[in-house]
Amino acid sequence: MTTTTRFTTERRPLLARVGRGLRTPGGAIFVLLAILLVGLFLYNPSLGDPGQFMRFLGRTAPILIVALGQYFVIVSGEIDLSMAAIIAAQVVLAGNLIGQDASRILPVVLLMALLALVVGLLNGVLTTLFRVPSFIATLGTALVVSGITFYATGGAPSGNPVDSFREIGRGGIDKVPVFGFVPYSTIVLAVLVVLALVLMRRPFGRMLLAVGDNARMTALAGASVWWLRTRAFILSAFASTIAAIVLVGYAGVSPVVGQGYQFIAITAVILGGVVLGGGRGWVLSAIAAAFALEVLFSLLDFIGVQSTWRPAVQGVIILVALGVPLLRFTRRRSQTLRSNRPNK
Amino acid sequence: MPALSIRSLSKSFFGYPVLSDIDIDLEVGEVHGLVGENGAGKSTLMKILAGVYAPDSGSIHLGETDLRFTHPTQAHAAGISTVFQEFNLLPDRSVAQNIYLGREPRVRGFVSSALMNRNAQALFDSLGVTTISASARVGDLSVAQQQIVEIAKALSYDARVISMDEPTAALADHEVALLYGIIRTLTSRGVTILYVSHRLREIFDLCDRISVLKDGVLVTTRAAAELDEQELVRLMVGRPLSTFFATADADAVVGDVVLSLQSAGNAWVDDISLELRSGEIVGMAGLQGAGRTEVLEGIAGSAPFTRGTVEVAGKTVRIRSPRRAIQLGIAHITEDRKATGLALGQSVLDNALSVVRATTPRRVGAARRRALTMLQDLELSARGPDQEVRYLSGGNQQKVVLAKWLLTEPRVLLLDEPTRGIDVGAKQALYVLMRTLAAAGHAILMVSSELPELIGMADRILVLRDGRLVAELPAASDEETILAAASGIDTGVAA
Amino acid sequence: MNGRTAAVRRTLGSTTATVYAIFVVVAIAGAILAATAGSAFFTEGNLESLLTATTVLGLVAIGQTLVVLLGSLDLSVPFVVSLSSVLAAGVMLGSADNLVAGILTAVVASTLIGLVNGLLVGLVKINGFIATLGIGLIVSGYLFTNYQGSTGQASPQLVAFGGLTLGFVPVTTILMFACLAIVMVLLTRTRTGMHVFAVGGDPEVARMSGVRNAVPVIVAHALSGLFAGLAGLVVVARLGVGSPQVGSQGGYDLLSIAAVVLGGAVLAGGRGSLWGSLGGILIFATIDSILGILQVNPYLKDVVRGVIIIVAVAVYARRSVPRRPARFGGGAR
Amino acid sequence: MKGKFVQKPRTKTMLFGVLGSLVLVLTACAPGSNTGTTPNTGTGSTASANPSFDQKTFDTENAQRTATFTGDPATPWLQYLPGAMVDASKTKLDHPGKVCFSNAALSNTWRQTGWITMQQQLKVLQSQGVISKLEARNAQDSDDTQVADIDYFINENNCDAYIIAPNSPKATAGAVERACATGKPVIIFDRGAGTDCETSFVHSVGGYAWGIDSASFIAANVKKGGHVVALRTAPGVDVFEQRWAAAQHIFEKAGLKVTDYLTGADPAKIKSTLSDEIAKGTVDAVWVDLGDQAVPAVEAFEDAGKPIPVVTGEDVLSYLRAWKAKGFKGFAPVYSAYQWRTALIAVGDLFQGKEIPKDWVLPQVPVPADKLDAAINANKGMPDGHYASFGGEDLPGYPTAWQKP
Repeated sequence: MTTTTRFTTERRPLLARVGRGLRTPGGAIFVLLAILLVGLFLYNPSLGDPGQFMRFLGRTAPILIVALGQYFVIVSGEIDLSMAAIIAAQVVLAGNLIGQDASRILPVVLLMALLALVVGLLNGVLTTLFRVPSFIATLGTALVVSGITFYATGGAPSGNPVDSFREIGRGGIDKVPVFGFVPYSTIVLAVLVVLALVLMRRPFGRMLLAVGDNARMTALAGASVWWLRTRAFILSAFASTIAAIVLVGYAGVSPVVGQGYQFIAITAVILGGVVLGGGRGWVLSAIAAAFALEVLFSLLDFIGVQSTWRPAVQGVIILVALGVPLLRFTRRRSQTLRSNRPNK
Repeated sequence: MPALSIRSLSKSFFGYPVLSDIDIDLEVGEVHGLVGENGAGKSTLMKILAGVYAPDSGSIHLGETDLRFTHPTQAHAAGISTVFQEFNLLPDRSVAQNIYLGREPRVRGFVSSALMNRNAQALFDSLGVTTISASARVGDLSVAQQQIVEIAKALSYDARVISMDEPTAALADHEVALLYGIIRTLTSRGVTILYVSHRLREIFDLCDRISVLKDGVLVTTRAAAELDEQELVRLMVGRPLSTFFATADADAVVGDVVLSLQSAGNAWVDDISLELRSGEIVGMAGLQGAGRTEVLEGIAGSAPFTRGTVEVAGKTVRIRSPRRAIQLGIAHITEDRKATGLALGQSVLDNALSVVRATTPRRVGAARRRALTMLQDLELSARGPDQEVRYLSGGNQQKVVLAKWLLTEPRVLLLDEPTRGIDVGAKQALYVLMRTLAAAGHAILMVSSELPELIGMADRILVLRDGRLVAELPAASDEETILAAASGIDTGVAA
Repeated sequence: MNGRTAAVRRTLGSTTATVYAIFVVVAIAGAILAATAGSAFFTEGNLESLLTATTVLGLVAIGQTLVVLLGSLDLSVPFVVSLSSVLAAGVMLGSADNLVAGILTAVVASTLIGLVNGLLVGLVKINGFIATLGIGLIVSGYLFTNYQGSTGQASPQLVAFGGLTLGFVPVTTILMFACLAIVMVLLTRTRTGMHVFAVGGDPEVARMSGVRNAVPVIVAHALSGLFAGLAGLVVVARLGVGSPQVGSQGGYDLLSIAAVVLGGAVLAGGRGSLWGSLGGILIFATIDSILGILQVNPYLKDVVRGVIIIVAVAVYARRSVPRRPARFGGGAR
Repeated sequence: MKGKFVQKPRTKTMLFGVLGSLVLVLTACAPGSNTGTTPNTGTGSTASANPSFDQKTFDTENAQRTATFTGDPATPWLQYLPGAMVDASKTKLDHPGKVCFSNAALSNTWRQTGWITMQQQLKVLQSQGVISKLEARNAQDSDDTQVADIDYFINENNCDAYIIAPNSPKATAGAVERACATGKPVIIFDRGAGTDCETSFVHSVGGYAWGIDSASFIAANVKKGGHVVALRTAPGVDVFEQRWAAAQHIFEKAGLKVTDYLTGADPAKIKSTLSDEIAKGTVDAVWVDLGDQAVPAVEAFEDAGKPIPVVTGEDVLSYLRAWKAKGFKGFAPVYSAYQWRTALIAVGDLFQGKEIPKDWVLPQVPVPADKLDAAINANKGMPDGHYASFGGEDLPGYPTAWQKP
């Protein structure tokens, strides 16, 4: 299809763009989210109270942050299966090294950052320079990291870090106008989302999309593809780490903390209209999708659906989110094929 | 009674006729040459025969039967096979497995590899080929051998008619001889060959009759004996060179050397020495696989030279990566827009800014502003800067590619088939633009398979053959001379 | 270069050969380490448990190999294993008469799930990773909702069968090898099997040659389900009961993929071998057994596994570098 | 132009037909489906609906809770209830014996504490020349692995005795019977083995007692009609099912309104679950079937700025310390961790020809408020994951062995 309208620099009216946006998967998710939220408020009016709602948002922060990290990797055309392992490792680090000594917070956090950097770098280099498929590379690093973590803790880590450190996951600012109570975790989330939005508008972000779309072209454009993707993995590792910090604050140390987060994150990112294989998708849609999932899950709890159905729901969502558009696509394609038949 | 007759066949894409009212008869057991310049419609005709495209009108008759294909397999079934330029082989599978893919011979319901290998071997024996083992892994074969496997595969469909598209493009001379042998064996068995090639010498070596296409129209079909090379070339070419091309204005100044290669080379080209001055447009001619693209890739650092020296603006440089080349002010507009030129899923603006973002992120702000005006100056027709480039026409996509490179303010522009797949209007615009760029002091090295284009645009024309520079011709040399030099036939004109 | 000599060179340096070389090295190292630990590695007892360990994962990996050869994945296997186990045990309820019914239920259900995977990947063209992840999650939801903890009771014959051994070789292992042989025949002696390689290698080439690409995709996924189901039956035979967690406990999804890749298969498809996958599993099983004998903390197993997978795949990746044919010498890049 | 095969809509509909029907078929009939109570469906769950509730066991354990045990209360790990004894004359060895230990897992703090105690006890028995070595295999919560481990021991055929801590009783029954068939002594501890071929079954009173202790405390401290939130770790694990079954029974008798959730012991899930409950209405008490779940529960109330109601836990220090620090109404039922050393002692006795109880029931003394300080002081310097009933005060490694993180 070719458009013949003359090129104009001014963009089309906001409303029109929003209208078109909402018809894309990445936009539709916001509609879905709105619907789910309405349902949530109906089943649990108490969440209508801003303070309560912010608390709710606050406790979903970790998974949203993880989804944010996964977004960078997926949009660059790769996948990161090491996030849960990193979360576990970081939670244990925080719990065991900080312990009850507040003075250790800074050094330990620095150490955690270092670990994130190393693992992210490793994932990236293995995938790009050593051409190990990211699925395998990150799976491998995940095995190594979690293996070491559980070895060090004998299998059942315990012992929470000092409360002052956990405040970031538990505490918040009270008596805020409009919101009432604002958990720190929501602030962390907000900051990260803004940073992500900025980053995706900066050259790095745009090139990341380009790499996911057409790596060869990006290389010929003078970008270093390996470093772009590696940075995506590093970002993902850092996201896991921040999620871990919030999580250890919110929930404390436990062997199962963060389990399965990466698959929820992947689900969310895909549900947010981000194409597996890269090059397509808006970071905010991914976040919205992650939040929509969390809302849906607690909605199911309120309705009284057995929590054991949760994975099934997740599965159906994945298949519908991917299946339906594809079905539409194949049908359209078959039509174009027919139009190419000899016309007589 | 002809083996295959094509009757008033027509096909057009997006309203542009590429074949109009073609009539060709292929006699049993003849080698029928099909020649013509790029865009003359050769490959479209082949794809129709192969069942890849369906014709808009006209018909194909195999003996009595009227053929109409909607899928390649039907063409095979009808006994028409095609050997395309790009191989349709699985490198990880054995030769026999490739040949019989989809038709593996079965004994009592089970595929018999033994039988398959035997058949394949028999096939090769019948072609007089001894160097290929049916059980060898295709990935381990040489290009020539793979080419032969392709032919064997085509033959294995009991093809009565086999059409070959530039089968020698990737072959060295001694390998070509092998191919000749095979073709003669085939014809001696009554197989008809439709042979497409730019290499006139091959055409004359092989073909009994020759059909000449020009701009989608059949010029003539004659016995090879009635023709000589000059005559054939004359038939192929001779398009009206009107004011279609933007000619250099008289006071255009050719400045000093910005790029020079001394006996540069790598795995694909060798001993390349050339000079490029600011303000001039240098054309590069050559046949398929002569190494034109490779020269550009060498300069642009995507397939770096491993020998010789490169100087940019008088300073010796080692260009090991595209990044380095770009920093040196070299822009490489690649041949395959979709694969290497654009990120189709990204917006016009994102594509236009991609190189600047990748190499000089600090300048993005300024570049964005310039990009918008530039895209307007290029008269891009698109909904706006946010539109995905996949929805633009070829010409407009090419404009985006140009914009993305011009935004880096390059000294040297390497253009690889810049007008491929874009409509006449866009071409015209592009020619004008190239002139203005040259006038503005850019140095342009342009590869094109469209000789009129080269002749019309270039201030001088370099000719490549088999990875080496074989001639440097002055502006406005005629197509005969160029073709002669490129295909290595001796017309006494070639340098 | 000449095709034949290249072929020879290739078999010598072939990935499968490498895999077994690694296996031998690991085994020898194991024997030595075990000896130093005052225990023996090549005892019938240890070999028996080593083979037992390879059986279940082996069955799963057979199916996984097929799917990976296509360039797809099957992440639903662990849940299919569990499902098959609970269905079988649930139907048998310890009675001899229900043996066949139980086996049939399990096998049919498992194959059906594999079939759905196949249809989603082959016809709807959903990415295999996503499709099987989705189906897997659905099945797991069904499992954890309807079953809590071990359930049902295997028929006595099945349990007896599970315990049978020829010398130190468990009959279930022999069954696994039988399946391996059958699939080997499928891959080398049937069109569908050969088309698995073709579609995995280059769908477009396959299509141009008249292959109906959906067929091998669907068949391979269905078989992957089937073999996961058989694995579930073996589990029931060993445990005597069905368990909704047994699959996820075994981590068969990632382990089988890891084994297949360690066996030299390329995730992109088209390249790989059953023998390679088997080698991969043997390597894992040997490592487990060694670390077990040495009483090393089991969590270190994962570390070793992770390192081995990464290193192996990195080495394989080095090997396969597609290059355009060079015309002139000295163009090494 | 890729002339793909045309997808007829028919194939699509067929496809989703298959999908749908499959789901239907599966959900319709679930052979051997053993769903007990349906979790988190509010009042929907009643004890009578709980298949794993067994009145007879309930009564026995209820009695055993308060029964008097044979032996010195100072060394509870040696105490037992009078009953059938095992003749040890056949099992007597004239040399130090090798013990093979198939361990279900070390994936929670209770098991880790017990495992340390066991290793310290081993040192003693080795120095006494009773046991030569202990070869242990960790099945990492996998039935299949544990069966393989047990079979490995049997195949290797160099064990003088087996200790088995089953992962899930039914699944390991077959393997345990094979172990019994070797004629060597087989000691089962912690969870049952779904068979009675073993030489002796070492365990503290049991899950029902645990549930009765904790639930009765809530019943006593929450007014009739009060709302109890019950946090369950995992379905199908007999220990937890028994605790829950008993508690559920008590709650029902006491006329309390119970909402139960499956949490997988994930603190994040626990906190969000409770936050929602708190948001929805009042929570008068929280009952947990595993100590680790208590602290996140308490935090949920703190974070919501609500007063902490009755929250039961277990004798894990993290809970005891939180209980003391925050001063809410708490109660710590105990599932004695020292049974890990008892299992080894049992083997030692058999090697020495000392008879042991066939069913070795160990005392199971909960920690009520008045014993809290004592329990905490007795375990100063121990990590949060440590259990007060570890029972290793007299062992050589005490206290350092239990203090490593």
